[in-house]
Amino acid sequence: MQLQPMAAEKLSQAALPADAAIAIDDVTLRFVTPDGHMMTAIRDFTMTVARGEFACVVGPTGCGKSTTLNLVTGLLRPTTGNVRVMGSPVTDISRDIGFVFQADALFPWRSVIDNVAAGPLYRGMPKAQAYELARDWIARVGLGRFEKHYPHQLSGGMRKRVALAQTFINQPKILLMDEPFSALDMQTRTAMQDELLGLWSQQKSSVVFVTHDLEEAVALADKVYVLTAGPGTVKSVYRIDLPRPRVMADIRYDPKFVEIAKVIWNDLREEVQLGQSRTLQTGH
Amino acid sequence: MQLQPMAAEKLSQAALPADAAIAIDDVTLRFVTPDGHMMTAIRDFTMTVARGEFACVVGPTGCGKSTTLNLVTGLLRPTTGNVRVMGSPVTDISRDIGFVFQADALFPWRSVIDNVAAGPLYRGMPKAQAYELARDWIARVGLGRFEKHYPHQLSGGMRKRVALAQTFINQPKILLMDEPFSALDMQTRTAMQDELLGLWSQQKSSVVFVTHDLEEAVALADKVYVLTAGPGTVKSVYRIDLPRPRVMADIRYDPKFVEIAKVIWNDLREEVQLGQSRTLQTGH
Amino acid sequence: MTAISPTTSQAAVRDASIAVAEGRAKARLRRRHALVIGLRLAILVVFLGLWELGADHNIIDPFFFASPSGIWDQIWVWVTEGTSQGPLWVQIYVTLEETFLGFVIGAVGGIAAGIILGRNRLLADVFSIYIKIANSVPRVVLGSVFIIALGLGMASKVALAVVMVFFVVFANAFQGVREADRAMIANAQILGASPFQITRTVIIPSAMSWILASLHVSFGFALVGAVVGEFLGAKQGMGLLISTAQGAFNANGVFAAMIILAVMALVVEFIITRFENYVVKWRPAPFNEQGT
Amino acid sequence: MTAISPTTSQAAVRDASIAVAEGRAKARLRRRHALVIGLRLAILVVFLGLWELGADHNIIDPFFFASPSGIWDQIWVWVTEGTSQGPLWVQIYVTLEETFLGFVIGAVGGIAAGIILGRNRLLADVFSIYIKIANSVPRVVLGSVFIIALGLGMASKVALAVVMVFFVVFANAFQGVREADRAMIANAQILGASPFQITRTVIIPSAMSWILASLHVSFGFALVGAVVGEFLGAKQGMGLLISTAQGAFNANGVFAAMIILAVMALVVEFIITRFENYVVKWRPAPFNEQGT
Amino acid sequence: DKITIIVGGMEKQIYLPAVLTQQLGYFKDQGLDVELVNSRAGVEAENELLAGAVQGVVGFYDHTVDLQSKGKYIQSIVQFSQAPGEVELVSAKHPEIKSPADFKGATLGVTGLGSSTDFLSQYLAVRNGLKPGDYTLLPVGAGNTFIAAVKQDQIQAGMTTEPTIGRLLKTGEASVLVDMRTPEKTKEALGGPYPAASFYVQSAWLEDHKDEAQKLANAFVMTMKFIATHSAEEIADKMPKDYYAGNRDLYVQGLAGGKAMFTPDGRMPADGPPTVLKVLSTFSKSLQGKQIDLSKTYTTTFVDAAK
Ligand SMILES: Nc1ncnc2c1ncn2[C@@H]1O[C@H](COP(=O)(O)OP(=O)(O)OP(=O)(O)O)[C@@H](O)[C@H]1O
Ligand SMILES: Nc1ncnc2c1ncn2[C@@H]1O[C@H](COP(=O)(O)OP(=O)(O)OP(=O)(O)O)[C@@H](O)[C@H]1O
Ligand SMILES: [Mg+2]
Ligand SMILES: [Mg+2]
Repeated sequence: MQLQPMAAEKLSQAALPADAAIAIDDVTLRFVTPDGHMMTAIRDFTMTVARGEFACVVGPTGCGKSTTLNLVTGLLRPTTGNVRVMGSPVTDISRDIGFVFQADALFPWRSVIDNVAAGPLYRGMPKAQAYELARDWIARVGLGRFEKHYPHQLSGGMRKRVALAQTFINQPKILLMDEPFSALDMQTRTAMQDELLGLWSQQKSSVVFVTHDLEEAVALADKVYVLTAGPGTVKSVYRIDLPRPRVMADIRYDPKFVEIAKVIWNDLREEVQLGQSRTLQTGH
Repeated sequence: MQLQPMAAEKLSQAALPADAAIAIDDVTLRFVTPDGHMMTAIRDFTMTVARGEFACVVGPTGCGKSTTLNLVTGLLRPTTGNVRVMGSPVTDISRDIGFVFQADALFPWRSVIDNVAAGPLYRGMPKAQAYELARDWIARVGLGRFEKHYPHQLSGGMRKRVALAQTFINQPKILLMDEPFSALDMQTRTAMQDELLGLWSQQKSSVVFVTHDLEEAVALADKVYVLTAGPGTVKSVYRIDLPRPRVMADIRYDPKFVEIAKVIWNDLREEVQLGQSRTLQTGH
Repeated sequence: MTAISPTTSQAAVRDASIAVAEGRAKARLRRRHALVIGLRLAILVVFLGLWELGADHNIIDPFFFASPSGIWDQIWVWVTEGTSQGPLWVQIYVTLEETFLGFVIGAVGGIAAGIILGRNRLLADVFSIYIKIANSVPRVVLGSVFIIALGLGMASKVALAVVMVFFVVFANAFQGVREADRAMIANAQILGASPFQITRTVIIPSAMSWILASLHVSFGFALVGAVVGEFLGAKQGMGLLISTAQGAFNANGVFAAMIILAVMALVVEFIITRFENYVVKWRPAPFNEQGT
Repeated sequence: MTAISPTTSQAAVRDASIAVAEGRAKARLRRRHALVIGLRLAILVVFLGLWELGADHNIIDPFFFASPSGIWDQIWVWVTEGTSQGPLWVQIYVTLEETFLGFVIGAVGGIAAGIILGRNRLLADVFSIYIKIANSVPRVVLGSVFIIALGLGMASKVALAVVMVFFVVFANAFQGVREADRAMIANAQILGASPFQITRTVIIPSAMSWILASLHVSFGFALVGAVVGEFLGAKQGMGLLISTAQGAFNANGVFAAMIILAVMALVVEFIITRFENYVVKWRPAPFNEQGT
Repeated sequence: DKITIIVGGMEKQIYLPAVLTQQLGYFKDQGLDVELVNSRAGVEAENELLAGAVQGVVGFYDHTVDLQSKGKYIQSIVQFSQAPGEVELVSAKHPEIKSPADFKGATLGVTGLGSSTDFLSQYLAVRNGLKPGDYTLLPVGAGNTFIAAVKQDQIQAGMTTEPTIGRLLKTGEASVLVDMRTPEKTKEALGGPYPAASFYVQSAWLEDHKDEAQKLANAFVMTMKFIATHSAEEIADKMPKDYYAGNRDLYVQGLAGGKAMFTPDGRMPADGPPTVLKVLSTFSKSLQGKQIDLSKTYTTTFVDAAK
């Protein structure tokens, strides 16, 4: 284990602890490509998220970040290797999980409030209570005036906020988020980040957060995973030792933050350049 | 006209020049909300983009940025006011326009190369030539290995890059882009920005570029429009006088850039906070 | 105060011009509605006119193909004097009752079967072949089998209407379920929905436009089923009316009965369309028809 | 060299375990296929067995409902000795020809009408009411009208098959066009597509699963139309075979002919499914069935 | 309680006594609650009768013979007509056909294969020296489709009933070749009377319902007497208007021409059944090699007892 004298501690992947919230153990996943060949999306992938830990995943586009999240939910099954959630193998979709999809997955025939109330209603909460809770969350994401709107009547950023409220309202033990804030302006994004950190610390949930914004990753995470260009595997893991609670509006000006970000950035850039040169070689 | 002693010159909206590439003149657009009322999406909106000009639009989420682009394409019609493109009123969808949609609009039944070649083929280019061109553009966006893949077999960022290639290949005179790079990692994004600037300067096209990333806006634009929180209208317009050609990787460290960004940022922050407090008031 | 006055007047101008624009949009809508009605009537009048003329000049033999005036006379007689089987409305009622029962049973069965097989791959693989076999059985032959099995009463006509409706609705419900967006299903699953909840809140709404499309066409089919059933054997109903008229070389009677059937179908169609508009009110309008 | 060796062996281990996993997946697929075939056969055997038993013990009166063994004997006689109207294959050929022509004409017409009306709101508003009226006309009555207008030859049977197919295909094609994603249409427009190109490259592909769903059910309907037409008057064909068998109280003959029709339908169904798989190969598999 | 009777086409003149009885109120007079159901396909009617869903059928007598060959016993208890009421028409386009002997090479229209018209047509041909195979049979149904087939020259001659006959004669598109609407002419054509329209019931039912059968017979016999003693005009007046909505004159004319086929008292002519058996057994495959007991196909007991 290579210890580094600063906040960004590069970790080697140790043996998997048995009580991890999420444990992806040496997973390989292959897809069938259109010409009938197999394409490896992720390879020899190992990742652990302890209970209550906040992990961010960064990596070049198409490296397998969304695929990794889908493995945790059980929407995809590994070709080889194991995925365990809360200690037991993933067989079906767990009710403990919350997942903010990268693409839009709202129900277009339900208004904003019906979309947000869906989770509690599915889980058997009485109607009045569910709607009250939903109204509360809608206000928290700043859409109070749009309760009755249908998704197609909202802007891209507003839809994303509905999706966030829809997931947060369930207060999931495990929270998976796939670039949740990329469609938001800086101010709204900061507010949502604070909301997320609040939920996380209060719920003691385990979070896997995929983002392209390295600063966001460093600002939020306990641990940052840097993936290699596809087929994705873990290149390095950094432990972020910035003190908590963190205030999103200020943390960027913390010199320690800047230093950490720079280290990871260099690591990541190397990888992205590698990925690009590779596609350029094979691009005709 | 309030002239400022630095690169970010705040412009007042002058009379519309007759030869502007895009001229939105005092437009108001209202939608019917689910409860049957009318909702004003944008109000008294005036905007001009000269030929060969690069305009960026920033503003809080849901303020009407996408709506504005839709007005220019003719997909939406103003309730009152006029929209002129290349001097003539918008009646139908113009062939001179290229539009990168905020949401996914690829053809799912076409492979990457068929998607990218669609534009030239629609415009009557011979098949062989169109496919050669398409292959070229696919390589430029770094997807050489994925020519035969269908959209659902790509990651979110890869799909966005296909959409970029699909639009760029037509070399449109007027280029409208709605948060085109928000799903891309920093490195790919920089490469795409360079690609865009190259296309723009070589084609002398006029660009309207919507983004949440103020730094991106300042780095790219001749002119930055800051919109007010919905109902959207133009709050202020800044002329960015940074020298061209600009190199995306370096421009952020230019002290002039930092100064401009700060000025606009303060202007924008005010607006976003206003928008947030307003939704919080009306949120129950 | 002077600083505010220009803004106020500007806002007033804007509001006025919005009002004008909206008024114009409404007028356009009204004009379009009038145009549609006008065109429909024009087509009807031209069609009937040509028919009548053709019949008058024996280009279209009214003995075989009736004539609009003759049909109108026949309907008038039926309305005022009743038919040989009793009052006209009783015939309509009988047929409508059979049709309606058949339609409801067939549609509910088709939707249920479509959803169950659409949600369960194994069941689909095993049973769809038998559904296809059943669909290739000629309905007229089925009619005789039903009459033997169920008698000449209402049951056999209802059964015939059911088998006309079932397959169309089934095919669409099945495919509609299959087409449901996988991301949306995954989202519901993760939000905690049980398979039944997914079916109710994701699958059925997304298959709804498929199901509705099939309902539109299948009410007509149910009507056909009931009439064919009455044709094969009945004591009342529109089918018997047609059969009698055919036997008596009364082409006007045959066509008059068909027109009554068409009106029945249109009324129900109108109700289905109402229901549809209610159910899919969440749907985005196409671009260019949005805003005002 | 020693530095490389562990990596190589690790990769080899991975590749081996992938091969094992893929082999297991293939075996699973094979087992599933066998299960489906087995279940289908089981159902068939149980069904026929119960039928035969019921017939033997006169619970199901074979005079009305035939019996599997009797049906089999009848088919055997037809195959070996021919039918009273000539060799069996001629009857099959005649009916198949009528069905096929009717199916193609009806489907093409339905798709064309669906696309044209689906793309043009005014035409849709004006004409859809007339299509609905036409759909409520009982097909059996239409059958005699066709015989009068087109004669007793093939044309009237084809026409009857056409009207059975047209409405189902039309309804689905129309709705399929309406459901096409508006963002995708807008994108094509902006990329420079003419209205015709949009129809060809956006509308038709997105309506394809709608159209295919209707084709599945409507081939059976075309068959029904052709048979009913032959029922009303013909020199040859499966419908005449049924009608003759019915007239002679030969229940075995009626059911035997229906089974031959079912086999015809299944063969064509198989071809349509092949075509479908080819056309929609771009479609994502549902989650959980992806990867290997 | 209720008695349901299927009529193989209520508007057909050959089955006219059924509806006429209802119209005259004779069923009610007998204290019967009778319900008439229309079914144009004869097979449907027989199947219903055999399945026990209805008590009686008004249809052609020859079905009783045919069904006996299949082990099903039904009996005619009132005989409506002693002639088939069928006419072999010849198309005006084919004046060369002057008798059934000229059918060689022609296509003959029949209502359906295996129907009475099928057997009668073939019998006419064979009686005139032709062999099966010299001519072709084409099932064209009755009514409009028959007329269309004549017009389109798809059949050169064909057998049908009123009102199709009247219609074709009136337009001059066909003329009568063999008339089987009166007992005399039928005898001439077939060599004996041919009992056709009749009221029949299942033999098993008859065993247990002698009383109802008698009442039904009473009603029908009264109707037969009414027909015999009234003019075509007067009979037509009693019928529902829809039955002649096409053309009343034609209806009356047809009735006047065909009234003679009805029996005056509902009794089976003694030499009728053998003629039927002769015709059927020549052509019907199902009858070949079967022993038919004609006495089980009809009974005159009830007619005899009718007051
Ligand atoms: N259904 C599929 N069939 C074939 N290949 C697939 C499929 N789904 C994903 N892939 C491939 O798997 C790889 C990883 O995709 P994934 O969506 O996980 O990337 P990502 O890291 O989330 O990228 P982004 O940041 O752009 O969202 C990509 O190369 C993609 O082409
Ligand atoms: N079809 C519609 N019906 C009603 N309201 C609509 C409709 N489309 C958009 N709106 C409203 O118009 C406003 C502007 O939407 P728009 O999509 O232009 O926002 P935006 O600036 O692009 O936001 P974002 O940055 O989140 O993409 C929003 O308040 C939205 O609710
Ligand atoms: Mg992704
Ligand atoms: Mg937008």
